[in-house]
Amino acid sequence: MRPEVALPILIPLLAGSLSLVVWRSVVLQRWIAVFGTGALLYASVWLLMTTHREGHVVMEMGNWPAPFGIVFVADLLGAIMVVLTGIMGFAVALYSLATTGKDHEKFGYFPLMHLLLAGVAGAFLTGDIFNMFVWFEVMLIASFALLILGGERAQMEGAIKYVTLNLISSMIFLTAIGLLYGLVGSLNMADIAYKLQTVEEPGLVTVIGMLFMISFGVKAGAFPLFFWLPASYHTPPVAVSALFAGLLTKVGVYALFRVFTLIFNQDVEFTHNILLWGAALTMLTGVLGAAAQFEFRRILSFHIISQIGYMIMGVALYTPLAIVGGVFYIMHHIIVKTNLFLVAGVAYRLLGSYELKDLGGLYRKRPFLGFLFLIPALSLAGLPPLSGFFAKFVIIRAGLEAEEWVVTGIALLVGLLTLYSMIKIWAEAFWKAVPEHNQNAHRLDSQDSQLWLMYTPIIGLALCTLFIGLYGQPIYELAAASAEQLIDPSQYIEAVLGVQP
Amino acid sequence: MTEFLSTLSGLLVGFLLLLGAGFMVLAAVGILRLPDLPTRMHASTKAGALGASLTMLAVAFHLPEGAVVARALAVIVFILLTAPVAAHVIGRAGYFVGVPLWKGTVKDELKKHYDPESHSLESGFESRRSETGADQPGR
Amino acid sequence: MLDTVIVFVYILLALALILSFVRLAKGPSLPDRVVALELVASIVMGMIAVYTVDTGVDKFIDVAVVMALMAFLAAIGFARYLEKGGERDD
Amino acid sequence: MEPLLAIVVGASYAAGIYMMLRRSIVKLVIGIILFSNAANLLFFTSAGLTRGAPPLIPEGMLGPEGAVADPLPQALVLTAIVIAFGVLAFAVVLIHRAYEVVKADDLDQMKDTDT
Amino acid sequence: MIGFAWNILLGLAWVALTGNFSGPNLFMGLLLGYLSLAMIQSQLSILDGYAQRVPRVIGFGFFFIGELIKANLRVAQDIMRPEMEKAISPGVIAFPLEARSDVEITFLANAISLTPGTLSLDVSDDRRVLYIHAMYMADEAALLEDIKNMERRVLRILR
Amino acid sequence: MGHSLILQTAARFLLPLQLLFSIFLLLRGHDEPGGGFIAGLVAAGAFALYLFAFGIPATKQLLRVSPHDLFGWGLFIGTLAAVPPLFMDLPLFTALWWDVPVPMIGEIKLNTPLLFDVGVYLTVLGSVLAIVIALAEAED
Amino acid sequence: MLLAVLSGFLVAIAAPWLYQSLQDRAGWVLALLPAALTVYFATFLPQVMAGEAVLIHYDWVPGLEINLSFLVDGLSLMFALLISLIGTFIVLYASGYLKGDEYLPRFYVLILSFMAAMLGLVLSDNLITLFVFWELTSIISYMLIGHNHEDKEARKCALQGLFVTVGGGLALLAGLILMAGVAGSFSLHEILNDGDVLRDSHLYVPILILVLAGCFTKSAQVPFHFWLPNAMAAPTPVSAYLHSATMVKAGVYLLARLNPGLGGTELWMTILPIFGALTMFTGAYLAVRSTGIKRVLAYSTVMALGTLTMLVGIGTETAMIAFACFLMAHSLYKGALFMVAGAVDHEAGTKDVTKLGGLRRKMPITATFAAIAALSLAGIPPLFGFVAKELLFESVLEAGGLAFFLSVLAMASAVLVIAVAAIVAIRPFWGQLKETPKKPHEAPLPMLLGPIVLASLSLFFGVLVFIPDALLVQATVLAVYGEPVDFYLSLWHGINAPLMMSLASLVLGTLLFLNWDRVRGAMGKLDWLYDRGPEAGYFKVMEGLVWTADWQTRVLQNGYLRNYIMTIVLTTVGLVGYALFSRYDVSLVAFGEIRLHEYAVAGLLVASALFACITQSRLGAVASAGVFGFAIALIFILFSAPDLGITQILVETLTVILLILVLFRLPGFINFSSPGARLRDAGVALLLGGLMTLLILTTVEHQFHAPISEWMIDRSVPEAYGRNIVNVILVDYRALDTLGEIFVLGLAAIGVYAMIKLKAENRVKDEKEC
Ligand code: NA
Ligand code: NA
Repeated sequence: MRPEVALPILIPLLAGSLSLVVWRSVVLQRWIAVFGTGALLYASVWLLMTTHREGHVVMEMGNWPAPFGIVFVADLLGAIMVVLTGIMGFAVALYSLATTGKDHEKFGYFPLMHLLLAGVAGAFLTGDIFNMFVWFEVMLIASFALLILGGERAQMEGAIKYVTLNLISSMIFLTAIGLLYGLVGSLNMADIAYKLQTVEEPGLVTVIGMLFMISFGVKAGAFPLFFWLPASYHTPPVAVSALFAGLLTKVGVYALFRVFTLIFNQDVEFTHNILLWGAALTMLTGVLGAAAQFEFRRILSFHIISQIGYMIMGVALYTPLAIVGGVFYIMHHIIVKTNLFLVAGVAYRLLGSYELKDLGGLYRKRPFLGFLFLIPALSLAGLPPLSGFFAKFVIIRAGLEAEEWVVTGIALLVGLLTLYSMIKIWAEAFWKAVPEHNQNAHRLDSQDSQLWLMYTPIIGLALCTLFIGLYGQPIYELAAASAEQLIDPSQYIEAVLGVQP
Repeated sequence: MTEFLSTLSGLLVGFLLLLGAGFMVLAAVGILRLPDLPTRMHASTKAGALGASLTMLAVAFHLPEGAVVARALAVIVFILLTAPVAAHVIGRAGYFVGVPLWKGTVKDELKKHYDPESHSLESGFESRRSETGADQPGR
Repeated sequence: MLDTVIVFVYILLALALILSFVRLAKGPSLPDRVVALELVASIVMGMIAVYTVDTGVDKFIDVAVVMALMAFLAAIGFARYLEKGGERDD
Repeated sequence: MEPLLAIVVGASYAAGIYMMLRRSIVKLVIGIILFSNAANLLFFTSAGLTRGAPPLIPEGMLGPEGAVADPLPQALVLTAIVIAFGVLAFAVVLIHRAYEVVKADDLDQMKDTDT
Repeated sequence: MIGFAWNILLGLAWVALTGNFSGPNLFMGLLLGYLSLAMIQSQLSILDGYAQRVPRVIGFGFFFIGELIKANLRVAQDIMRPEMEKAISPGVIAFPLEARSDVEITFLANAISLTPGTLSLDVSDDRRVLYIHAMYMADEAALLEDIKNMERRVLRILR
Repeated sequence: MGHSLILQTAARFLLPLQLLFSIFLLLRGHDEPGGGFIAGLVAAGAFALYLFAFGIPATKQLLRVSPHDLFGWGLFIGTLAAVPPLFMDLPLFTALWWDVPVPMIGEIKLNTPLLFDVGVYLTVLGSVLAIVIALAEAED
Repeated sequence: MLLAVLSGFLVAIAAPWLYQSLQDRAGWVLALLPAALTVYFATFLPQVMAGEAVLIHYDWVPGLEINLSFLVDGLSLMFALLISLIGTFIVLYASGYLKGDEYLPRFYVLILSFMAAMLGLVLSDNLITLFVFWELTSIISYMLIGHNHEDKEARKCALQGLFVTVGGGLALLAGLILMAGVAGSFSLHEILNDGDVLRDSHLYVPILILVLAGCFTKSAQVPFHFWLPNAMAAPTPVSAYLHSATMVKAGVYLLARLNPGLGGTELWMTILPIFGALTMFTGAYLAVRSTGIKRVLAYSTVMALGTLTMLVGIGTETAMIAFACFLMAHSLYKGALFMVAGAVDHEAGTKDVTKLGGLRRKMPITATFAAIAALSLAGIPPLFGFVAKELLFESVLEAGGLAFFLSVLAMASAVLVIAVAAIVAIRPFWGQLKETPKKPHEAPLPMLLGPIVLASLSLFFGVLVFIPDALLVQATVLAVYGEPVDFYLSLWHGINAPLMMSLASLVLGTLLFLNWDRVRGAMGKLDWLYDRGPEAGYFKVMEGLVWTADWQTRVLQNGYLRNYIMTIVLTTVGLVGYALFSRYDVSLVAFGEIRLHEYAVAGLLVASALFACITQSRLGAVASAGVFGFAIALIFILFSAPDLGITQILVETLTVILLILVLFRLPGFINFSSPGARLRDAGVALLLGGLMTLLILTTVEHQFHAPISEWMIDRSVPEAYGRNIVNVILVDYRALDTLGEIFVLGLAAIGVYAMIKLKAENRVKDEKEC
């Protein structure tokens, strides 16, 4: 029995509920935030090491054998995702210490953060499709609550769209699970996959697969289902945006990866081709959306969408190399996108605005911040030798090898347009002189004792980006091993059910 | 003997069910046909409660085990506890917010004692009571 | 014999349900609708009773117990709304 | 019975979505209620329906007498109902607050964050 | 005393609901009933004299059920009549209360509501008058007498 | 609401009954229809009734603890109920059953599923109450 | 080797600290690095001269076949030497030129990184590593061009350069990946060993086009030439470096490098010479057309790049020799000239040649070495530029079918270049001393060192032409041509056609220079063409991009929730419906046994749902939703789910209470939509409803496997000690679901509480402030 597969949910759940028990004391909550997310990070690394060493790690909850109880399964993809969750959680927790308003802390910011992490980790680790739905909901409602903390008009407007569209997605998810259970009589994903290997009506399975695709597509922010994301992601406090940006959409992507490698692999010509075109349009519409924006966080929000396209392209191409690329891309993107939001937060703290027209002078006064921005920004654009380059390289190579010329061409073009947006931010916020109308310009010269708390996670994440870029082999090996597990689901099935499919 | 009893119980159960369902229909027809809110409530509260109680009684006779009978009786008690309270609360609210009474209403002794501004409801005996100082409108 | 009665009772209750719903739809005022809703709850309890007799499964009574004790809360809520000055809605 | 319920469920989905497509935020709430109930009912239906055999085991027995309804979808739907209730509670209050902040019931006036 | 009675009643309700008539379960029921009541204790200041009332309670029960069925039948008759509107003569009357305590008034008002033809609307702020909506005002004196009768019975079991 | 004497008195009697009923539902849920969730909803409904009858301050006073504490502890207990088996090298949530002798009553079967259900109960009660009270307060 | 390549980056990191402690002397210390690198690379000369190629390999990401493998042969060594040699002087030069500039430390960081990136680019044997360095040069040059970043123009120019080169770079990446795919290796020397594999591949054309797109943009070939002169926004040391030895030559380097693999085909031998020649001429023409000294030089660089491309394309032995010589010559004189130009600008305060004159009296050393470098540019013997020019003429004359076309353009360009040389080296220094914004005097030593050494080398290599020949040209030609070529460089080839052409160009060029001001005026009449040229195209593309982006965002992300919902619903209906009808034979099923009261309940469900939709009364809708809930509860009860029935009733009751509490402050139902919109929405809603109905109808027909719950039922009492199986599932079999579920409730409560209370607190705060 391996406890580490359960710890990534147990720790944040305990930390979250404990924070609620001590809800009157903000100080205690802050300590719990740091230690809780730190412990989560520790546990997730432990899990990844075990998974790497021993293959799939399975825990049958309640000691009920699979497929009857709920199982938690960590394959490499799951473990990687959990590690990323841990990193994000810890980084954002530190960052929050400096940036979270008193009101927010008093009204449940920290418990919400823990429980968001718990939902995310749960979704990554569960081997049960309905349980995944439950974790999705935990994560979503935590994100709802985080989104509205503060209660400003923009937040409310954004939240209505966020809540409604995600609700529709959840209901479609639930519908799909219901129909699937009606057909297969099981909820355990490995069991479902096992039982679906021979069915008399594979077409029906594909139909249900499409429902999952729509639902996860909404969560992931894929075209044409992404509307909730640009409407809301830029409205909450930046630490929250950062957490959302890094993790939430990736849960949808993860789910697509999971079910479209494990379960719905009977009719790849049909399903994955739809995914592929969805991916292409997602990349394109997202990046064009960003090009139209002049607000730091909005640009970043639209870029989430376009980057999601690359990840989906990974699973859509459905070749070993493409899946390596997809996994690699996820790893890289979570870190980079979160970091960009964190940098945006520093810019906001210094200059009091996210509007590019109000920003400026950062390169002159804060060159180090400029450097810290460039690492994730150029990485996002896929410039070498940063993490994003390798991610993009693998995807592009897989696309070319699969002879998907148009989609690959779009992927390349989108890289250029991404660079365009990042450079726009750079030129406006960093290079341009600080505009005269900005009332906060003096803050550029003054000292801020809390700034180091904001810089610490940014530096940490930037180091991760550099590490992946400069020392990509271990990360590649990890992604490759993970892709190998994904492309051959029999390992997963055997690990969970103990049968040889 | 047992056969006779079971037939008898069957008859009783059937009768109670029919009676209960009949009262339900009665209540439904009542709220549909009666002319204003309070009169409709006469139908729904009583006939509805009675109908539900009778059908529950039928259950108690049909499955004469301690646990079932106890629960069926509990349902009846609970209905009798809650139905009039609900009726009172709705009737009062309906009256006070001015849901119009039927034009055929022959008498309204409440109207003159109710002040919609302060929501105070007088008894008409206040003049005598005020000497004792017990008059506390809108407690 | 009882079976026939039960079918007939079902029909009666179904009829009652529909009639009550007509009142709910017609209103005209909110209290009228609430009265209809209350009655629907009562009829549902009746349905449960008949169904219990029909199937002989006593566990369904538990639903009726909960309904009897809790369903009137909705009416209380509506009444409170009205008395607080909410619209009468007709 | 399943085909009849299939139609009912379809109608509920339709009603829910129709209400969600209104501009009035109050109608949105009603739409959400109908929609989530429809999904729960679909789940319940698609697992297959059984009359009069609840998944309960009589006292003193090791298993139910005869076939009983599938308990698993029931448990799942129960969970889904609760989750839907939680989300609904949140959504309802959100809409209430949005109305207070925007001072309009019209969703068309809530598009500032997008463009 | 009523508190104790209510406690016992709750204990018995527990036993009935659980369907387990064993001693420990009764104890459990009493304990839980006590705990529930402890919660609300401060709100209930009730009289004693519980034991004598039991027969009266049973009597009231029969009286009540009789009234219930009798009057329901009348309403049934009227509702089904095609020219229903001629048969009914509704109105609101003020009924001067003899009942004083919260429990008495409430019990009475609910009993009135449950018997067909009458519906308690509200109690005046000084608790001296109960306003009642009645279905048949043709003979107001007889109506008031019926209600009075009901009040007497109620007070007999409560006092 | 303009306080209704009838509603208030009824609420005083109904509240204990409903609470008792909710505990009944909680304890027997493992065997008959019921369970922590349903029980929690019934209890929350009971307090909601009280709130409608007596208003917010009286309800808060009656509750004594904040609904926040209720659901906070509920979640904490619910989560903790899953943990003990970890220390026995068993998976999370493995049900553990202990027979505990209690004087006068006999043996009581303590078990982690029940503890878990208690957590559910408290959470449901606390959350629903927190929502209802917050909304009612916003109304005024 | 790895250290040598990466040392630039490492030292760059240390540069700011070095600067802090050394201040002005930092330049001298930092220049030691490129100097040392020059020496280091020189140690490879013996091997390379012997015709060897040195291969050094380090693993990087072996899994992706991306490795730090370096190939030192004639071509890469020539580049490496030029880069580090010129780099040495650039660092020194910058220390003088940017003295006192607040960004000098950052500048050192960038310029050293740039040098490292360039070295990596030319030395890489791995295609992807090459590409990594390739992109690094683009981005670092962006940072360098935008040195004066508070100036809007500078930012714009920097972006232009970046966008064009990175855009081409992405095409290049695709080309390289395809190439590697065809060749089965990412290693240059392996690919080039068997070029026929590439040339015979069906992907040859796409590969060629993609690679050329990368090289042409980077090397500013027509029609991408416009970014390069704009890159003059950079400080002069950058221009000198970028435009002499380094970045712009990266494209040419790659063309030459790939020649053995991709070259030799008809396509290659057509595209490259034509584009190269056009670029050559355009560059020369525009150089003469300009007056800013840096601009003139920049366009002459364009001309040189065109020439080099053309030579690679011609592909003959002579052309390759010409390529090697021209490359070397150009690097030397262009580096020198740019530094001179910078010195003039720095000292006199203007770049405009028309406003300069007679500076030789104030800046004699500068003037001397400017003249030497310019002579080499003009191709006058005995400078090394002459050797290159002769070979150039010889190459175009033997260029087969294109010979005439190329010769004409080469001749015309040569004429123009001679004028250019005069413009930059004679015009500012000779004639009358003109008034300039600053009082001119000789540049400081660090700024002089570069021109002196580079110009001297131009002379030295010209006179002693066997030295460069033996040292590098032979080896370079070997690398570019792919096989050994037997030749000797010499100044004197006898009286032949190239010499005649040289003479003619000299005469004509001199004439042109003398009439420069008039010619320029005439050229101005062609400016309308310029306005419609590729640069205008670039701006059109950028505008189009922004417009498309705006338009798309307005259409898609339009802010209307209902449009979003409708899009999602229609996508669902479309995709799922399509899958259903294309993947499965839909057939209707029998209704089975339905009891009368079940019809009634179903009817009630539908009726209450519909009524909730159509009623004008919102509380009526709430009540109707209540009936809907009760009806669902009845369904649950009728189909054996008592727990669900209880839950549904309780939840429904509480939902109604919640709604009532909330609706209190909300307005009544308002009909905003037109009847048409309502009809449309109803249609969409019915589509979704119909889809769901169909889905249930089709799936209830099938049950592939027995449900797992049978196992649960069997163990409920014996192992989980519970008789209510649903509850056993909830608290035991699937307790984790329930745990998640209660967290959802708790979270909802926190959210609701925060929404309501945070507002209240704000209000209190506001009131206090008032
Ligand atoms: Na993201
Ligand atoms: Na099925």
